[in-house]
Amino acid sequence: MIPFLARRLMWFAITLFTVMFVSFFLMRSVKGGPFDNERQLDAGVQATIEAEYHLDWPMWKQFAQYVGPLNLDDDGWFGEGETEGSAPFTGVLSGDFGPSFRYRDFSVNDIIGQALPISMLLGIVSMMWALALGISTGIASAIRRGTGLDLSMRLAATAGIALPNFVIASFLIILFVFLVPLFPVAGWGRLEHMILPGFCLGLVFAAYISRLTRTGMLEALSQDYIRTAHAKGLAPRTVIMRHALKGGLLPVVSYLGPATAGILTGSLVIERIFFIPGLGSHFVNSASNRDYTLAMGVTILYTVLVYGLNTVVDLAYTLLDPRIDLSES
Amino acid sequence: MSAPLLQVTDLEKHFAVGKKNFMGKATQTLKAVDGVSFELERGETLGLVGESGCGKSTCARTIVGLYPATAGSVKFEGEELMGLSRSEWMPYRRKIQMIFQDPYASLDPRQTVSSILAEPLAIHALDKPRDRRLKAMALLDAVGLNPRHVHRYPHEFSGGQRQRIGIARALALEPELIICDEPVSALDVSIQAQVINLLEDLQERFGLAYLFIAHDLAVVRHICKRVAVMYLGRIVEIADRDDLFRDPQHPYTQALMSAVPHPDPVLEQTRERIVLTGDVPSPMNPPTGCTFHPRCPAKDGVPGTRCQEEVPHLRNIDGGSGPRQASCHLDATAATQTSA
Amino acid sequence: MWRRCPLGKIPVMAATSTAIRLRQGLAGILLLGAFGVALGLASGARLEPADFTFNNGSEVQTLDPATITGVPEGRVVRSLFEGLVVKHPKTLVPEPGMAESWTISEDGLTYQFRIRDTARWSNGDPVTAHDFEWSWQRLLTPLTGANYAEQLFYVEGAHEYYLSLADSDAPDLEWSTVGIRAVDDSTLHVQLKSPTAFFLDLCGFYPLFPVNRGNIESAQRDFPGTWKLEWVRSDKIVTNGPYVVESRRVNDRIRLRKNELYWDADNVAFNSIDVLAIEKETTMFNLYHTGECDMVDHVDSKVADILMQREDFNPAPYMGTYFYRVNVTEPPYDNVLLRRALNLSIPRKTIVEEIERMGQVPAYSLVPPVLADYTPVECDHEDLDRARALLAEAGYPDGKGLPPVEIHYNSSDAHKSIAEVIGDTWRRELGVTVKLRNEEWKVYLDTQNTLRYQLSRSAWIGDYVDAFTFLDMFVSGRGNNKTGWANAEYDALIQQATLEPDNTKRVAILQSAERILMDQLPILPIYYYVDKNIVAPRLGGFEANALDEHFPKHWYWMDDAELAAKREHLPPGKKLVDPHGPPNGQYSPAEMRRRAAAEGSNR
Amino acid sequence: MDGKRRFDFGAGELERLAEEAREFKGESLWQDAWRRLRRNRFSWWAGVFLAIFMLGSFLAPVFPLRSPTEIRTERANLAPSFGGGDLNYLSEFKEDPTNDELDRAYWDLSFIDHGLLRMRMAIFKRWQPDTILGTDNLGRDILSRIVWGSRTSILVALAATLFSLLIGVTYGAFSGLMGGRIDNLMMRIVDILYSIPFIFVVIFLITFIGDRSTELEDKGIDREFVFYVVIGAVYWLTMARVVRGQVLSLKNSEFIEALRVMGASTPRILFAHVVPNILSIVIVYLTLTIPAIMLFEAFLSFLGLGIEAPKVSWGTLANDGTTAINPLRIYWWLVVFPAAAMGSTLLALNILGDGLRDALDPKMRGKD
Repeated sequence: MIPFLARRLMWFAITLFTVMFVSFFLMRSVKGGPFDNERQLDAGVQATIEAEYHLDWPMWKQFAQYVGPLNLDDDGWFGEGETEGSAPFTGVLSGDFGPSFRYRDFSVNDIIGQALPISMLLGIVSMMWALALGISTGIASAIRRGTGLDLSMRLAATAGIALPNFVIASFLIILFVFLVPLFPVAGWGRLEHMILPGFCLGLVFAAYISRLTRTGMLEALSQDYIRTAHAKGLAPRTVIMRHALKGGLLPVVSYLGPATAGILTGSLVIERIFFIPGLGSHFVNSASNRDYTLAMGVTILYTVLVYGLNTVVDLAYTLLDPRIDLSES
Repeated sequence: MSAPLLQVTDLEKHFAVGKKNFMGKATQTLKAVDGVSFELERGETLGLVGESGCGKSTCARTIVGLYPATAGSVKFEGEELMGLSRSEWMPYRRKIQMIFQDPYASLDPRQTVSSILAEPLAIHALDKPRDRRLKAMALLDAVGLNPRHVHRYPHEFSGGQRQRIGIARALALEPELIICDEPVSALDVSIQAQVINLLEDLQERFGLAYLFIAHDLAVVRHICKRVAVMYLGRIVEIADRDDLFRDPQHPYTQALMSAVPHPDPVLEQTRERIVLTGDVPSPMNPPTGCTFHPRCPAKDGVPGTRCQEEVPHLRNIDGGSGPRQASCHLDATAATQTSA
Repeated sequence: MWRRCPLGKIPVMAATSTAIRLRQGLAGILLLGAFGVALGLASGARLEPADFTFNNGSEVQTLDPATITGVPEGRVVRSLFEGLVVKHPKTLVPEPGMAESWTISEDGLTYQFRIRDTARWSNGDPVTAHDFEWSWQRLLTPLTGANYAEQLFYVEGAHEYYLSLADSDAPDLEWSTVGIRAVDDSTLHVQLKSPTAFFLDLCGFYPLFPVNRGNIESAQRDFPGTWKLEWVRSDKIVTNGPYVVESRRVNDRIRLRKNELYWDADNVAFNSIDVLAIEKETTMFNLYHTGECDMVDHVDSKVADILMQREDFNPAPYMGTYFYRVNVTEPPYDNVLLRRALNLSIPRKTIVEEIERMGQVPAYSLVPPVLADYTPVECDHEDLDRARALLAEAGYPDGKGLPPVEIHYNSSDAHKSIAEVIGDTWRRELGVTVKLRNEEWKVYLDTQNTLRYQLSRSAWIGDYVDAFTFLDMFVSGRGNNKTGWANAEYDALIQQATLEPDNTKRVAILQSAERILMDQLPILPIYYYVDKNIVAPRLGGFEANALDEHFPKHWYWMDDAELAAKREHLPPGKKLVDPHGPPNGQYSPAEMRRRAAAEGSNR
Repeated sequence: MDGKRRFDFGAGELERLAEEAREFKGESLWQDAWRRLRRNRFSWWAGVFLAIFMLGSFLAPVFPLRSPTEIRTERANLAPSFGGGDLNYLSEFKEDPTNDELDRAYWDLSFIDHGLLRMRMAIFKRWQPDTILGTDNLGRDILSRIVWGSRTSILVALAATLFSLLIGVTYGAFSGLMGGRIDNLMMRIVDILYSIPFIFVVIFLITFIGDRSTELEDKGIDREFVFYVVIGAVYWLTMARVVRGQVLSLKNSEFIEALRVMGASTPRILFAHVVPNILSIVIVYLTLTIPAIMLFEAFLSFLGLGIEAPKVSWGTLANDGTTAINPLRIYWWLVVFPAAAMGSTLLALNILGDGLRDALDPKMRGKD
C-alpha cells in the first residue's frame, strides 16, 4: 500500500508538472491577451499592466515565477522601489494561484474557493441521480435480458447520451417549470434549485452507469457462485441483490472516478442554463478570456481531482476485492 | 559420433517479478528455469514432466527463442542457438517447430485453415502461393483431417481437430524437432489417445524428434523413450522410460510414480502411495540447498544438514537399460556409503 | 455529455459477503453523510431575497472606478460611487452630486467646484476636494492602468504629466504642473487646456469618481503584493455613493446594501439590490418571467414581437451604432468605389425588421441621431442598381474578379445572422463571393487590432452625450480606429473642434468631419442601437435615456395606486403583465414622510 | 532430405480436392458476426436506418428542398405546414442555371452536388413541398437545413472518428507491441494527457488553428478540416488504451507465439494477425465514438465555436432551437425536429454499437 501510494505520488508530481507546463505554454501561444479589450488601451497603459503581471518577461521566467515560490523581482523589473515583496503572486508551490486577470477583484484561490463547494454539491446531487437511475435500470435490464423491459430500459438509458444536454435541459425547463411548475427556473441556494440541473447533468452518467451495471450484472449472473446460490435454493431476489450485485457493481466503482471529474468539469452547459456559479464555466471562460492564472488554477485543480479520485477508486477496489493487489497492476 | 540433435546445457531463465519498489523496478527474480541440461537425439522422444509451474513450458519457450535465456547454451546439431539475431535464427526455424497446449488460442481465429497452414511457407517464402494451398491440403490429410475442409475457420473444428491443425502447421516446414508443449492436456481423454497416436505415426513417417512436455505420466509413459523429471526449475531425474517407471530413484519421482494408478485392480489395491506434504514452494523464494528438501519424505536418510545447505547435482546412476541421472544427496550418500 | 466511454476490461469478482455487507453499510452511511453535507451547505447558502434584483449581463471585471470600461461595470460603480456631478436620469444633464455647486469662467477654461458639507464616505469620513485631487492624480498615473485616463487630458498639463510618467526616460513632471487643485477641503479648482463643452458630463463619468485614499493606502500597506484586489473586497471597500457592497460571488451576484451615510440617503428607496451576472438570454428572461429578477438588460430578438406588445418592454434609441469596419490598407478595399458599392447594398431594413426587430433604426451615419444639438451626416441609402454600377466602375462588373469578401465577426448568433443576411444579399445582388469568419472574442480583437481582416463587425457606444465620443475615434493612428484609415483633413477638423468654444460652430465642424467619414466609408453603418431593458412595471424612477445609464438611487416600487395611474398612460395595444414588487410599494424615507404629511393634511 | 516432398499426393488428386474444397467454405468470424447482427433485429434495423440516413444525406441535393441558406425573412418562423410551392431561388433561374448561379443560391457546392442538383431539377422541376417542418427566424426551411446539416454532422463525426482511430490505433498498437519501458512511458503520456481538461485543449486548438486558418486555406486546408482534426485529436486517448490492452493480450496468445516460432517478422505479425484481430473492438468503439463526437460538436456550437456559418450542422440547429424556447412562445419545430434527427441517429448508432459488441464478442458465439 505504501509503495503504491509513493509511486502514485511520484507520477502525480510528474503529471502535474507536465500538465502545468503544457497548459502554460499552450495558453500563451494563442492570440490575444487578458487585457485586450474592445476599447483599445493606450499602448503605454497596456504595457504597464502587463509589466505588473510580468507578462513582459520571457516565457521561461514567467513559468518559473508561476510555479514559484521564487523571487525573481530583485533586479527591478517594474517600477523602482516597488519591488520589495510586492509580487502580485508568489507561485503555485506556495499555494497561491495568483490574481485572476478577468475577475480582477478576486484571486484564483477566492474564485475556486467560492465555486468548488457549489460544484461539489451539484456533483453529489447529479451523482445520486446518475447512480439511482443507472443502477436500477441496469439491474432491471440485466435480469430481464432480452425482454421488452430490457429494451425499453436500454433505450431510456441510451437517450441520455443521444441528445445534447442543453436540449434536454430546455425540454425539462418547459416541462417542469412552466407547464408543471415544480421547480425554480434557475439560480442556486435552495435544495429545489439542485434537482433539475442535477438530473440533467447526471443523465449522461446514468446512461453509462446503466450500461456498466447491465454488463457487470450479466457477467456476474453467469458466474459459478451465482449458479451455486441458485442451486442452494435461495430466493432469486436474494441471489440478485446479495450476490450478483456485488460483482456486478464493481465496474461502476471504477467508473466513479472519471465520472466525478467529468461532472465537475462538464457542468458548463448546465451552469449556464441554470445560472449556477460553479466551477464548470471557468474551464471554458477562463480560456476564452485569456485569464491565464484562473485557467491554470482550474487545470491544476482538475489534474489533482482526476488523480486523487482515481487513486481513491483504486484503493476502494482493494477494499471491495481483497484479491486485487495494487503492486501488481 | 556426431553431435546430438539438441543439446541443452545449464539453461537458465529468470524473470524479474514481484512487488515493485519506489522506482518501479522489480525487487525479486523468479528462477523459472534454473540450470537445465539434457540431450535429445534425432528421432527420439524425450518427455519432460513435472507439476504445473515447475518451469517445463518456460524451458521449451526458451529453447525456441521466445524468451531470451538468462544463461546457458542450446545447441542444435552442434550449432549454438542462444544469442542469435532473428535472421540468424531463420534457418533453424524450419527445423524446430512447436505445438501448443491450447488448441483454441494457438490458431488465429480470423484466418482459414488454408491461410494458417500456408503462413509458415509464406514466411519462409517457400513454394508459390497456389502450391502452398495444395500443400496445406496435403498437410491436413497427413494429420487425418479432410483436406476438403481447408477453407474453414478454426472455430468450426473441435478441440482435437484443432490440435491436429496445430500439428499440421508445425509439420509444414518439415522440421526435425517438434517441441510439444502439453499438446494433449486440454483435450478429452478419448481425443488424447488419437492425437498421441497421430504424433507417433508422424514420428515414424518423418523421423521427427519430440521434446514432449506433459504433466500426465500416463501419456508420457506411452509416447516417450526417455523421461526427464523437473521440480522447481531443475531436472531432478532423467532416465529411460522403463527404468524410471519401474525404479524411480529420486524421492520426488518416487512420489510422482506412486500416484499413477495401476491398471491391475489387485495391484492397484496394494499400491503404496507416497503423499507429499506441504505446497510447492514459490520459485521466487526457493528453499536453500535441495529445493525439494522441505517436502522430501526421505531427507531423514541423509545425515546432517546437507539437504538444507548443499545443492545436489545430477549424477550418473547405474542400474538401468540406458544412461540415467538423478540429483539427490540420498543416492550420493548411499553411493558414498557403498563405496566406503 | 461526451465523456470518454471506458471500454477497458474491468475484473468482475466478488468478495466475501460479510465484508461486503459491512462495506455496503459504510457506503450507505457515506452517501447519507454526503447528502447531509449537501443539505447543510444548501441551507447555509440561503440568502434573503433583495428588495430589487436586476441582471447585469455579465460578471463585472472590477469595482475600481478608475480602471473599468464596460457597461455592466458602470451600472454597479454608479451605485457605489458618486462624482462631482450626477446625471439627470432622463435628460442626463449634470446635476449637483458631490459638488453642491460650481462656477465656470467666461472662456470655459476654469471650473471651481464646491463640495457639499454633507458628503460622507461609507466609513464616516467627509468627502473632500483633496479626495478628488488624489483620485484624479491616481487616474493620471500610468501605473494605475486606467483605461480612461485620457478623459482628464482636457485638463491643463494633464497629458504632459501622464506622458512624463509613462516614459521612463523622460524626467517626471511635478503634479503641480497639472491644473487640478484642492484649494481647501471643500473647493476644487480645475483649469482646462481648451474649452471642453462636455467637461461637466465627464465629471459624472465613472473614471472621474473619487476613491477613498485611506482605503487604498491601508491595503497597500497591509498587502503589498495583492492590494489591488484587497481594497475592493466587500468588507473593505469604502464608497461615497448610495450603496455599499454587502457580498459578492463570482458569476452569481453582487448584493448591494443602502449606504446610510450617503448625503441623499433619505431619497433612496431600496435597502438592498441584487446585481446578477446571467449571460444566457433564455435564462435571464426565464428568471424575469418567474419573478426572480425584476429587470433584464437585454433579450433575444426571437421574442421581440411578443415583447413589444407588453407594458414592460419599451425599447428606446440610445447612443450606440452597429457598423462594419473596412480594412482600407489593402486592395481591393482601398478602393472607395468598392466600399460605396458594398455600403449601398446592405439590407439594413431586413436586418432591423427581421433580425433585430426591436425598433432599431437603419444607420447611415456613425453618430446616432439621439443628440439634441447634433444632426448626423448621412451616407447614401440603399440603391442596388447604383451599387452594381459602382462595382463595375471599381473594376468588378457582376462581382467578376473580386476576391471572396470575408466578413469577420465575433461568435454570436445575432452577428452571425446579420453577416448571413448581408452576405446573402451581396452574393445574390452583386454576384460577389462571400465568406464568413467568426472568431472567439479575444482572437477577434487581436485580428481587428492587427488589421488582418477585410470587413469586421464593430459597434460603438457613446461614453458621454456628445458627437465627439464617436468622431474622435477615427483620427489617424488612434487605438480605436482599427481600419487603417487616415485623413489629414478629418484629423484637422477634429482638432479644430476641441478648440472651438462656440457650440454651434463646433457642431458644424464635427458635421463636416462626419461628412468626410461618410464619404470615404472606412466604416459601413448598419443600425442604431436601442436599449432592450425589460423592466418590472411597478418599478418607479426608471427612465430611458440616451446612454442607457440607470441610477438605482432613484428607483422605488410603486404602490398599486401609482401603478394604476401609470398604466392609464400606456400606449394603446400594450398588454399588462405581472408587475413584480410589493403591492404597497416601497418608497424612500423622504417620500414616505411626504406621503404621511399629505395624508395628514388631507385628513 | 531437403527438397524431397514428404506429403505427396498425386498432383491431379490434389487439384480435384481443391475443386471440391470450394464447396466446404467455412464461415468466418465476420460472417458469423454479420449473421448474428442480422438476427438481433433491433440492431439490424438501427443499422439499416443509419445506412438510409447516410445515403439520404449524401443525396441531399436531389430532394425537392429549398436551399438551406435561402433567406426569406417574409416567411420567418412559420409553423410546419403542408402544401406545394415554388418559392425558391431555383425559380429565379433561367432554364439551365450555370454552376456559378447554383453556387450563389447554395453558397458553395462540390461538382458532385452540381450534378445532383441538376438531377433534382430534372426530376422535380421547380416543385417543392411547403415548409413541412417550419422555418426559422430568417425564413429558412428547417427540413432542408436538417437534411443538409446531416452532411456536416455526419462528415465531422466520421472524419473526426477516423482521425482519432488512426492516431489511437497506431499509438496503442505500437505501445502494446513494444512492451516494457516504451509501453510504460507511452501509457504514462496518455495518463498525463487524460489529466488535461480536454475542453480546454479544444478551445485552444480551435482558436490556435482557427487563427491561422486563412494561411491554411491557401494551402487548401479549410476550417472544417481543422475542426475534424481537432476533435479527432481529442478522442484518441481511450482508443489508444483499448487497442494497447488488446494488443498486449494478443501478443502473449499462443498463435502469436506460434508465428514467432515460425520466424514471422514483427510487422507481419502486427498487420497480418494483430490488426485483424483488434478490428472488431475498433469497430465497436467507432460506433460509440461517433455519437460522442456529434454531441461534442453540438457542445461546441453551444459555445459558439461550432461549424462556420452559413454551413449548418445538427449541433448549430439544436442550439439555435433551444434559444427559441421561452415561456412566451415556443417555436417548438425549431428544436423538436433537429433534436429528433440527432436523437434518432445517435440512438441508432448506440444500438448498433451494442449490437455489434454482442455480435463480435467471441464469447457470445452460439448463444443468442
